[in-house]
Amino acid sequence: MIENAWLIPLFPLVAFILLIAFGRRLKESSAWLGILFTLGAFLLSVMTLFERLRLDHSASVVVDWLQIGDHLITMGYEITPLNALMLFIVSLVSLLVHIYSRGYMDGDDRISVFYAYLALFTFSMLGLVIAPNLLQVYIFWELVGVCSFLLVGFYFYKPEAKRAARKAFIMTRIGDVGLFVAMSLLFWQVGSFELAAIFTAVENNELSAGLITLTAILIFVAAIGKSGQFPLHTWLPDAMEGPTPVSALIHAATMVAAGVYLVAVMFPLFEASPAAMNTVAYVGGFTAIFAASIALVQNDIKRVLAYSTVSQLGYMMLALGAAGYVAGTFHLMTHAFFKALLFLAAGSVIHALHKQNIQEMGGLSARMKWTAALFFVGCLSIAGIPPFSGFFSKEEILLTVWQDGRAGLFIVAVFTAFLTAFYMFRLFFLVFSGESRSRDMNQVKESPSVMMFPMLILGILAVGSGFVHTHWFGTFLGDWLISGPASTYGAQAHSETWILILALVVSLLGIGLAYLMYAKRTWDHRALAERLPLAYRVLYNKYYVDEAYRYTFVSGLRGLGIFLNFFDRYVVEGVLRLIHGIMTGIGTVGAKIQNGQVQVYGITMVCGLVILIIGFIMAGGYLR
Amino acid sequence: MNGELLIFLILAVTSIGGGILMLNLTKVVHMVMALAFTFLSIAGFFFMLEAEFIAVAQILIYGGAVTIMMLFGIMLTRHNDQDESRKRGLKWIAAIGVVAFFVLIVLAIDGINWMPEETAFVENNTAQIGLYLFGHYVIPFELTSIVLLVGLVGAIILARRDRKLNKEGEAHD
Amino acid sequence: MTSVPLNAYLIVAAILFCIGLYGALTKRNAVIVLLSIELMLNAVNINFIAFARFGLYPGMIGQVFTVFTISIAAVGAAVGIAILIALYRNRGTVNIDEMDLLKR
Amino acid sequence: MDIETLLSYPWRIMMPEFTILGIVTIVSLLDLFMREKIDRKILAYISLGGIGVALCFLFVNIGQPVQEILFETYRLDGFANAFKFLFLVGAAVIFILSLDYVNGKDVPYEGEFYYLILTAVLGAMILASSADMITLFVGLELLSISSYILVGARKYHRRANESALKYVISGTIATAVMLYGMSFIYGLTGTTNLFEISERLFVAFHEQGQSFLIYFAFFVTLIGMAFKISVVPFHMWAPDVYEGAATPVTAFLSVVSKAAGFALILRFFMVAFIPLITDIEPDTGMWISLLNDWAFFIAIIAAASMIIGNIMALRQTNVKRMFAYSSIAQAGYILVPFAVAGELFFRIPHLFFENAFFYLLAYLFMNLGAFAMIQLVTQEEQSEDIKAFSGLYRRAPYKTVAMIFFLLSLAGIPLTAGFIGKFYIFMGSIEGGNIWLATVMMITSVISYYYYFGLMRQMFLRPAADRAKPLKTPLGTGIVLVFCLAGTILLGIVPQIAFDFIHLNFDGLDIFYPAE
Repeated sequence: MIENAWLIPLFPLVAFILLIAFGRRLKESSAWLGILFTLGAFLLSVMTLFERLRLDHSASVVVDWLQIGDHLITMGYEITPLNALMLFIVSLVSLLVHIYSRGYMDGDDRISVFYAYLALFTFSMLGLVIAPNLLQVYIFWELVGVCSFLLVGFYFYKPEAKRAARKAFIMTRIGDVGLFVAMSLLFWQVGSFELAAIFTAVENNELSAGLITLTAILIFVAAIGKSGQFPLHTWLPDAMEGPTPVSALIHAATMVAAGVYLVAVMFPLFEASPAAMNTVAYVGGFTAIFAASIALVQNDIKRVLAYSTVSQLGYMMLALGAAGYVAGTFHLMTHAFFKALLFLAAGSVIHALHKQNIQEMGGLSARMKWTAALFFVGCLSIAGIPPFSGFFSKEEILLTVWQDGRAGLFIVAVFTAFLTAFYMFRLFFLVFSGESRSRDMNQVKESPSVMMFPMLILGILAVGSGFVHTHWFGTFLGDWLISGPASTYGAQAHSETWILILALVVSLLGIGLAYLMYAKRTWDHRALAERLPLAYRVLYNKYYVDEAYRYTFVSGLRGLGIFLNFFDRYVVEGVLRLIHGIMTGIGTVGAKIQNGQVQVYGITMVCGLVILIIGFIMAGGYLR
Repeated sequence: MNGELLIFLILAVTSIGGGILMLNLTKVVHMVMALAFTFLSIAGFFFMLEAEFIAVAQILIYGGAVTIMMLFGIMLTRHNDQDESRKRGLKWIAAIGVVAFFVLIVLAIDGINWMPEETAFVENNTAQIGLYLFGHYVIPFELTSIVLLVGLVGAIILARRDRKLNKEGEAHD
Repeated sequence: MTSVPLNAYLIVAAILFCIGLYGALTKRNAVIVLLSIELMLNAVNINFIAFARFGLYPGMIGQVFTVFTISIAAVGAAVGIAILIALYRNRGTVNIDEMDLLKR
Repeated sequence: MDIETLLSYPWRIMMPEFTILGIVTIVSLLDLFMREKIDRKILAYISLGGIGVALCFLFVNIGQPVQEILFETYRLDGFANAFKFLFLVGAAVIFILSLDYVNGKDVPYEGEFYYLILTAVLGAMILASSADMITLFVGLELLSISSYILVGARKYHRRANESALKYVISGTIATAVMLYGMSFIYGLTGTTNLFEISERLFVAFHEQGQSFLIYFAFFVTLIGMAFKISVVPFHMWAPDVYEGAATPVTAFLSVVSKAAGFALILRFFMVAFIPLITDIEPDTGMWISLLNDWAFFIAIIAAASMIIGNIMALRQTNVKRMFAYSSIAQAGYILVPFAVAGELFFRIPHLFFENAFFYLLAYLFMNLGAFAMIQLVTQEEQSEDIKAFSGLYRRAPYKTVAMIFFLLSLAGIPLTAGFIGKFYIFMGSIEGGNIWLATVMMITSVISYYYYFGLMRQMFLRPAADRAKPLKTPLGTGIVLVFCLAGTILLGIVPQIAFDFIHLNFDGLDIFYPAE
């Protein structure tokens, strides 16, 4: 099957064309068309994955595309272990989201357009992951961005959605420029876009250290833009204005992971430059803790998950920056599953309630048993409780960072794990436990089975997918991944029991704190105190513990979160506003000169001429 | 000071004087007349430079045709118009730009240091021009006739007052 | 040997060119603006003729060039006036600073 | 020179021009003698046929050795053929567009409208295939004067009148400035033949020490010519004129006239000035030509055009005006290959021509396609505001998709012609070592996404309100759309075809070789 892997992206492309052409007539059944074609792509990906598991070399096919000067540019595809894994993840999540959307978007009169966009996105994403050269990567990279723009702005009648779509597009474009420049620089130096050729050149020391660092950092800038790393992260939470299945697919599992994927693909280049690795690690680490603290104070269910995504992507970057190729990729996979699950579950909640503020939710577990259970699974997984998948991948990251030897980053990683457990369970308790804080809960129903089914699959994967790489049973995934074409994928981490325990303890601490604060808060202690003075005292003491937590530790945390949120809103956005201001300034001045007076135009022309010549004289000293 | 230099100086004064008058007069018609003066003086330069044909053409076309066309233009639009001055600032910027440009020109031609060669211009250089036009430069020459045709057509269709359309076709927007 | 150097002609031409340019950039009446541009072209002609006589490679070609510039400049002026007349019919003004419907 | 010498020249190489000239004559005579009531559209069809014939003659000319008539006042080379191909294709598209645009009320003189387009194209063609200053000048003026009249052809529109007057005034000032520069070039060389100029400038530079005068003449001439391609700071006429002119004329100005400007600048400066070796680097023995000195200033002009064009486009609400600014920025992109200095030019000179020409070709497809849509929508809505596009997807999904491709291409998104063009130019700039210009190019193209996507958003993300009726497409515009879409996508996906085609048929380096 592997030699036909190029067919995989074609399936969604055909679906896209069909949907664009006949979508209007197909109406609701366009969903099934989309699902069918994605299923085809998924089956092919599975076959490709299994075949690739047995092979010990990469399969690639290239054809000539065009000639620049004396350089030949090719197009083709390549199936390395990483590609095969990504194909599997992308097509699987895409398929599940396709199915889920059938329920979620039911009744929307633009469902065919939605499915067309989804198909286009799937095509671009699949095309991105099988690209063997940078140019192709860039092309699909752009396409993915366009699809994201379209899908975020799907609810075009909402002004926030429009603004968010534009923001997402422009911010990721800033990153894309980095990729474009890096690609051009590499082409200029190496004379080829082929990844293999670039890696060979890196290995043979054909490139100067400065250039390697520069291009690696430029590529990382692209990854920052797509993966929502600091400081280009602000678009991702806003992008939650899109439909929730889209958030699950694009802004949790696939497109945002493309940044991590890009760094992973270009890993040999990064490896060659310590400075670039440092940048990746520190930016990743900072983003992880930064976004996690912001997630503490968010009240919109999707925004919490969005900041969580930013934080987890930072985690992956941190792992990659600490030479943890396997750890980063592994977490990419498990995260794709459990975060997609969380988003879909959140979507299920939103679908039922039509609101997103978690302060107005609560007590949903009674009414939505399955959703609650699956959400719980997702939370356990992301918090890193064994035997859920997140535990293994997170542990792998901690191991890697520890063995890399930067204590500061390790502390950041551990603390982020704690924060993650805390805010996720805050979310869980606020939404599902206790009593409802909103009146009209009676109509709330569990979502239809067409939505539950994908969640169930993802739930199973969130539980089970961790076992492909554990230090107990064997590190299959890791061994297989580093059997890729390049030899410099970094070493695998070795197990350390104390880190394992530390990770677990930290997560449990976070969960416990969240439980104390948010699950028990609804307990009305005053009424109880009047009836049972003894119990009251005990409980009071317990409450005192709560208060102690609250006023020392927690308010510190919250304070950090609020501060960073503030920072995010005003400083990062402020810089963007400054850039905008400069542009508006130029525009205003330009418009002032362009006042309709043709003689002013003439004067500008003459002055321009004079300035040019004077500049020429100044620069060259041509006057004797 | 010989005669040639004297004539040159007179012509220079009249031509530049005409231009400066144009800049300073207030009545539009007077401005045109001042420039006509300049155009005629320029024809004098051409005579001095042994370009008799061009000089005559200059008198006919600029001293005659263009000036009269401009006068017609004024008559057809708004006669007796006064050209009151514009905003000060704009004038100053224009003046600075133009003066700077002038200084640059002077710097550029200041470097010209070759001695004027005594050229043996053939007696009948008008015939020479004709030979060039119908030999060497016949392609641009023919092309110029198309330009003239285009100008003719354009002038007619733009300036003509067409009765048919004028009733309904009063200016849009 | 003539007594009037080449530079003298060039300077006169430069002055006339700049007067024309200044007029074109500051005069309000569109007819005068067009006429000022003609003055610029005339200055160019002086240059050509002077160079034809005293250039590095003197010859008739400068005069031939002038024939072309004169005829084409005349066409430009005619078209300009025609456009101005059409505009005057619709707007009732020839003042160039009142023509700012199109801007920004 | 007697008649036999005249007849001995290979006049048949001028067949494309003769054809256009003949058609102009026929159409003008027919227009004169046809009765008023007869539909003038027939004239457009005749002209269209004439352009087709001219294209055929052009293809006959392709591949012939470099030839010239009368001391290079007319010459046939790959460069000329390439641009003439561009002009004729562009003109054909514009004719089809005008067929759907022109109606008696807006443009009172339909017949004249058609043959003025033809004379303008004739001027452009001459411009592309002459190596003589006088012919270049006359060709340029034929193009310009025809364009002035075309812009003013909607004589009952105040905006059209105003824009025509602005165009004439700034255009003739630019001409005067250009001629002033040319007069100095003539003074230093005593000839109008570009090849001779090139040789004699060398003498003037090194033996006469006239370096500053040469630089001065160079700049003044360049600036006069830069007016045609509307780059900063000689761009300010463009938005006003584009807005005021009839849409097909705007398309003509932004594509054909601009390409002609590039042809002129390329020919003039490549042949006359670039071979002027001003110095030899003492260490490496490398030649330094005038190119090295001018590169920086061209780069500044290019960068300023990109920045100002794109930023000013952001604030436009009139779609034609927005495209005017966009075309200023695009001219900036095309200038980038000329701004890349020095040594690279002597190594791979053909890249300069090919990069610029490919972009012009891509620009022809995408911009004409976009203008076809603009014409369609603005005529239907009677409004040139961007809002006229709102909800277009509901009304005309296929056309919207086409328009999106044009916009994506203009923005330089992959898989479109615009991307490849921009990519080549970008790579050329990096290879030439001009990183900062490449950076400006990248950043400004990011800015440009903003307004192109603003237009796209209008088409997509807004409800069609009460105007949900489908958009009618005249046949001609439909053909243009399909043609331009095919070009945009083909050049984007298999650009090699175009490059091979250019490489095989249009050898841009021909301009340096005098005819045998």
